[in-house]
Amino acid sequence: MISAPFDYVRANTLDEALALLAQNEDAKILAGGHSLIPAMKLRLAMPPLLVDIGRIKDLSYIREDHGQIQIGAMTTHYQIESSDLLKKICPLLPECAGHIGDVQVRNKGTIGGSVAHSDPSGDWPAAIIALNAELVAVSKNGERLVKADDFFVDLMTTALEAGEILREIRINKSNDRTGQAYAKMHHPASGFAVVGVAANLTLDRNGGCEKASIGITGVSSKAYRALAVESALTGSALDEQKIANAAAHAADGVDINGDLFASEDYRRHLAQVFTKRAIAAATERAG
Amino acid sequence: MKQAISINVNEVDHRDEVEPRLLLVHYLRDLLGLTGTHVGCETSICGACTILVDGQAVKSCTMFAVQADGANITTIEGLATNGNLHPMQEGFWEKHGLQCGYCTPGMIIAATQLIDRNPNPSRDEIRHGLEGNLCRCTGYQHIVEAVEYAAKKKADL
Amino acid sequence: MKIEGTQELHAPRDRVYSALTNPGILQRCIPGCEALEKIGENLFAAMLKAGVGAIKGTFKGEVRLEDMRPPEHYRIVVEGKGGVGFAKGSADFDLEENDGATLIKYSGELQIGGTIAGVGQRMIQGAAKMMASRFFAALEAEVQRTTAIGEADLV
Amino acid sequence: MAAKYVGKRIKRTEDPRLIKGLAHYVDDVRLPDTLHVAFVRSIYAHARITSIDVTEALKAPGVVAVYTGKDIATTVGPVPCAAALPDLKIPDYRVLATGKALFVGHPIAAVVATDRYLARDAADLISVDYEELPVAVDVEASAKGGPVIHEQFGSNIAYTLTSGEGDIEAALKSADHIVTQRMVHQRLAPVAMEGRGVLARYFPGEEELTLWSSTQIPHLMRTQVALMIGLPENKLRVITPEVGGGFGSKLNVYAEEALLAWISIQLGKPVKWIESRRENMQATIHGRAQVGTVEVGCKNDGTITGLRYNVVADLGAYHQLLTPAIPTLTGLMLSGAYRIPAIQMNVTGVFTNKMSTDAYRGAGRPEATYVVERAMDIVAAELKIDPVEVRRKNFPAKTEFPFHTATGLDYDSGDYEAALDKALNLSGYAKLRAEQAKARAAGKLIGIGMSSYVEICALGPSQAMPAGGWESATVRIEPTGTVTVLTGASPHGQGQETSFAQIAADELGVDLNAVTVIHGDTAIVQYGIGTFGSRATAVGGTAVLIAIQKLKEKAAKIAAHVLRCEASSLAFEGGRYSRPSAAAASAVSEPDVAVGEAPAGALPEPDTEGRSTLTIQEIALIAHIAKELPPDTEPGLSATYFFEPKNFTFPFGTHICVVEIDKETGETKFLRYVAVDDCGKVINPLLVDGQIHGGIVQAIGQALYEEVVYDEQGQLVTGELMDYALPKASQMPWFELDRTETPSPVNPLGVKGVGEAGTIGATPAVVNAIVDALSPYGVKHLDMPARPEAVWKLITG
Repeated sequence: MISAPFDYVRANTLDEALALLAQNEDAKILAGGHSLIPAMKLRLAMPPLLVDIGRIKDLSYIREDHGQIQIGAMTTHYQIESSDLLKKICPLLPECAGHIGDVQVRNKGTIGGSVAHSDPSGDWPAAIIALNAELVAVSKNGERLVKADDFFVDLMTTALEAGEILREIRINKSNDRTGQAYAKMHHPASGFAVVGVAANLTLDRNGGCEKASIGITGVSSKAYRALAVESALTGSALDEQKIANAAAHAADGVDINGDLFASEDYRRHLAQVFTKRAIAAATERAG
Repeated sequence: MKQAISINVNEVDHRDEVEPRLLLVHYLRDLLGLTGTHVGCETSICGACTILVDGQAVKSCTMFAVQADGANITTIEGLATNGNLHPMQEGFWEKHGLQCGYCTPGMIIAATQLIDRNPNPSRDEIRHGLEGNLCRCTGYQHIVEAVEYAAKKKADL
Repeated sequence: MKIEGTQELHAPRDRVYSALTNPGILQRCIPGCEALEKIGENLFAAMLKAGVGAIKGTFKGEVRLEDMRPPEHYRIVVEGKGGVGFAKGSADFDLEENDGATLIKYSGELQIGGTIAGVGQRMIQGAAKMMASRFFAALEAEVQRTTAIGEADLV
Repeated sequence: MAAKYVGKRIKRTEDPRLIKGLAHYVDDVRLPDTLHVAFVRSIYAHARITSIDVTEALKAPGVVAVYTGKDIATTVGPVPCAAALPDLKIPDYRVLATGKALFVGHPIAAVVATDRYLARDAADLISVDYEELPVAVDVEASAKGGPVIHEQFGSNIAYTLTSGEGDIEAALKSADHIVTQRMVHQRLAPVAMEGRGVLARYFPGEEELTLWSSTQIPHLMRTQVALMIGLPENKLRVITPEVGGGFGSKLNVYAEEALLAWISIQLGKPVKWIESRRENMQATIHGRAQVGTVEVGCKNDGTITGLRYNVVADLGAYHQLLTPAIPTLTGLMLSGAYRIPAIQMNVTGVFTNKMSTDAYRGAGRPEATYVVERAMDIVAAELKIDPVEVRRKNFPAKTEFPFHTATGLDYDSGDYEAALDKALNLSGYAKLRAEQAKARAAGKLIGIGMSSYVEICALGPSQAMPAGGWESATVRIEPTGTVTVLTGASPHGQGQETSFAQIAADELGVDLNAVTVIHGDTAIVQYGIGTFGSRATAVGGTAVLIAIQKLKEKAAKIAAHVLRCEASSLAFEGGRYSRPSAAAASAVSEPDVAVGEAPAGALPEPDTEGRSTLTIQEIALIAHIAKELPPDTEPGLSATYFFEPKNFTFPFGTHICVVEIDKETGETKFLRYVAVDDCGKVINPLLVDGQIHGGIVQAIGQALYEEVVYDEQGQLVTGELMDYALPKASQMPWFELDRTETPSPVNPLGVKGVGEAGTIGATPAVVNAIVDALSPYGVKHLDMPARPEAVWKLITG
């Protein structure tokens, strides 16, 4: 399987990449390449120009700054999976990273590439939503912040506009009463999420649920926030029954997609099951 | 348009002009003649093409050669040192971790990284650590034993 | 694969019907349709650049309108072929008046072949839905625009 | 023979080159000026090709030639089908589609260019116009009517066949119960990790062609390709370099192999084609694909009175080498491990607009075993008897062998109860059932499944085979004492370079390292049949053994001559012939042939003066120097033997597995997997374990994950490994293996074969376990693969 010909430029700086992108409407950004390159080899994607941003040094970092976690777009899944800092302050990210593809994919694939590609069964979008992340989009005209809820627009379609590059993902650090978990059914062949649920809960001092944030991937054309689940959780102590009742709303109002492996009905059911599991695990960790 | 690349493979420097679309695996196989790295699928699933790029296991069929410009690469041909098999190669031999041998180079490379990162893996960790590599012959059990053998051997060294 | 749904457009039924059968409007509504040229009675040659995200394909084919019963029903048949495979779809549109607005019930079949069928299986339903929603969003805009500017300006 | 090597866990001699990445598969063979071929394949399942425009492609950079159906219609013969069945309809299967395309992936045009990238680019420039035709996809519907694929046959039915013995009607009538179950054996893809690949090089001066192909059958391919392209067979050399897995998928002669050979002749240059995974999914044979209904009659005590299996077999659009014959193997194995007085199979082979089915690991026998072993569990459930007891009740006793079945076979040897008991013990069956009861009470879904299988191996007697069922071997001892074994079997991962060397080293009393096993080159190796049907060791290994015995007869004669005694009085021990009186003193070191030093003359001079013993390697030197030979003795020391087995062999065993089903998701998890297999005498336990492991995993693949899916328009929707799920390491259980060893009387090695046992035995064990787990919900059967959704639906009703 052989890609169609294309031109390739390795950008040394973000500005250089942005300039190239501005000049070439059909240019594609190459990050880790694990979504784009298979599509190119199958000739489902035939961009005339690839702008490789994979080596831009200052796009690969994990840092904490004034209560905010900042992750450079070119940080690999493995860097996140193995980050001691994140394991401590935002364990959902390493946990979610560990569910992506396989070891080799995690070594090369980047969070920015995945999020910008926005595969409907990708893992990151669920976590990004659950963590109420903000995404920093940069273009020739400057930077703008996009909230996770506004970022995922439709099937493989994000709020990134032509000429924009995702530069950074920002997450506000949570307090020590926060519990997080990612629960997923892996597709047996591709490893993609048949359903993936990221839960991020903060309990109040009495053990009640102060804040719940649930992101779900794999179910619909894009990852979404399970609002009905969140509101059913918020404000009360979480026991098994409460969690199950809330999780039953996991796919409320969602346009569910079916495929060969999982029909719409089954996916709806799985969304509920894995929501329940993610919340239960997160609750446990918060306690 | 062809682009100049400079890549160190198995401790030998190479400079070539390549089309941007040339896959790294084809560069290794067709230009450098290092045919130990195999191609088993085209969708980054099977792992037969696994090599080490700057010490990290990656699938060389999902990478263009131009992306590896300046990188240090280890392929299966470069794993043995001074004619001595790498403990992982030994493990695969001792434990019958291969049959047709096609997935083996990628499997061995992935497994070496596995024990580098986790020197004393459980069987479950070995199995999960190799989920990016498919083998259609062995049923994996002997591969798990091979990795255990290599981990122990490496620890004893 | 079956596709069906209901879509409400905020325009009277005859206006929606005429928009739905107007090649100029159809070209602007069918996602990625770059050309739609009349080659026969209710038959058009089409050129589509369709895709989602990085996945893109160019399709050449035909659009045919059948079973036309203004203003309540017609069928649209779209066939296209390109490097990534082929797509064939037909959809029956039933238009109902709904308090000054129009309710479109559509139900159709989509068939794909070639590379997109062999590797795109898990995305197809989502892609079809996205195409449909883009189509109707564009159609809504068109009927609003034509309502505003009057029938005479229809192209 | 002294067993220094046979029976031992010897690590493989073929491994060093493989683990160093220095082995050569077809794509690793590099020839200067090689041209590369890319195919344009049908994107429709059934379509008339109305025009093909190659103009643009011919103008593309690097393109040397483009070929379409009209170029080969009269010059390259059809893809061969070797199966012979009464009234079999055989369509004309050209190497490029002529007129109609009959399945997605059907080759339509071949582009030849100076590199593979350019060939691929040019393929995109070929424009094919199609007129779509209605498709025949569903096998049961296609048997009844609908669009006809091959108009000349009037229907899609390729053949119908009834097999079996006994009065089935009477047998079913005499039963107290009749259980009936429809079963689907889904279509599978073999997915050898190395796809197919061909390199053809024509030598215009010599008018000779060398074909490197990733195949299991180099000699049969030579014959068939020679016939297809009209080249004298002795001008065609087929070489199988390293083969990256076959599983039956390379037991074939494919369109691309003959086409590449032909193109190389046309262009006078080497041409290469390496299959992509997409092509592999589309255009390499598939397996299984049967839909059948089994009826089993049984008495109240569990005694089976008869079994009938009515089945439609999905053959695909064309016959490959053995396509129509595969379901007939199902008919042969329907007695399973049991005494069943009357058996009948009615099979209808049906053409559909899909890739051909053919031999995939097990080839027809997994289907039979699945039918029988599922049926045993269904009978047990119907009668409320433990599945163990139903099986035990119907086993033939070990004293009843050879055991004649109502499928017309004579099982060579067996002790089915011993294997069952061993598996029950190893698994702690009684305890497992107790634990299961406890777990069930706690609301857990635990299932225990078993399968007591028999399979048919060592294919086989020539009478039962389309192209000879023997195997050949030549054994030579070279002047310097190294042993060369040429085997007609063509292993591709099974390890015969080691196991045959073990046989040879023991039989000759030489060091294992002195033996080299050569295979897979028709210019070097005498004609052979190949590696498939778990035959290589039982048939090919026996050929090696007997060839050595022949060689030793001659060696003994020479030894007797040199040592001046009667051949019959010589002792042979540790590779050394001794005069009767010297036998005791044979420990005394005598000079061996020098190795690693070039002799002054053409050959080292044997020093035979006053010797009382001679090694067989020295005798080889004597035989080549030929100065001290007995009168009328041919110089040299080699022997060739073509072994014709008198019967198949019938390995057997019992597998027991324990699964837990996630009640909420329907996912299946393994808790235990126990396998007790009997493959007769074991040459190398390490390799046998490996075969069992791999076989079980492929069986689990069928039970849980794998399915080739065509949609209703005949589009292949599982076209890549992203959708077609191969088992992964993390999904597989730890296998607890044991063995019983019942030698086969069919061959002097006593071996039976093991290549397919796991695949045949394990599938029903897994499905039986799942059904057992779901039995609290009244579930009696579930079709494969047991995807979580299907299981979930059964749980939720």
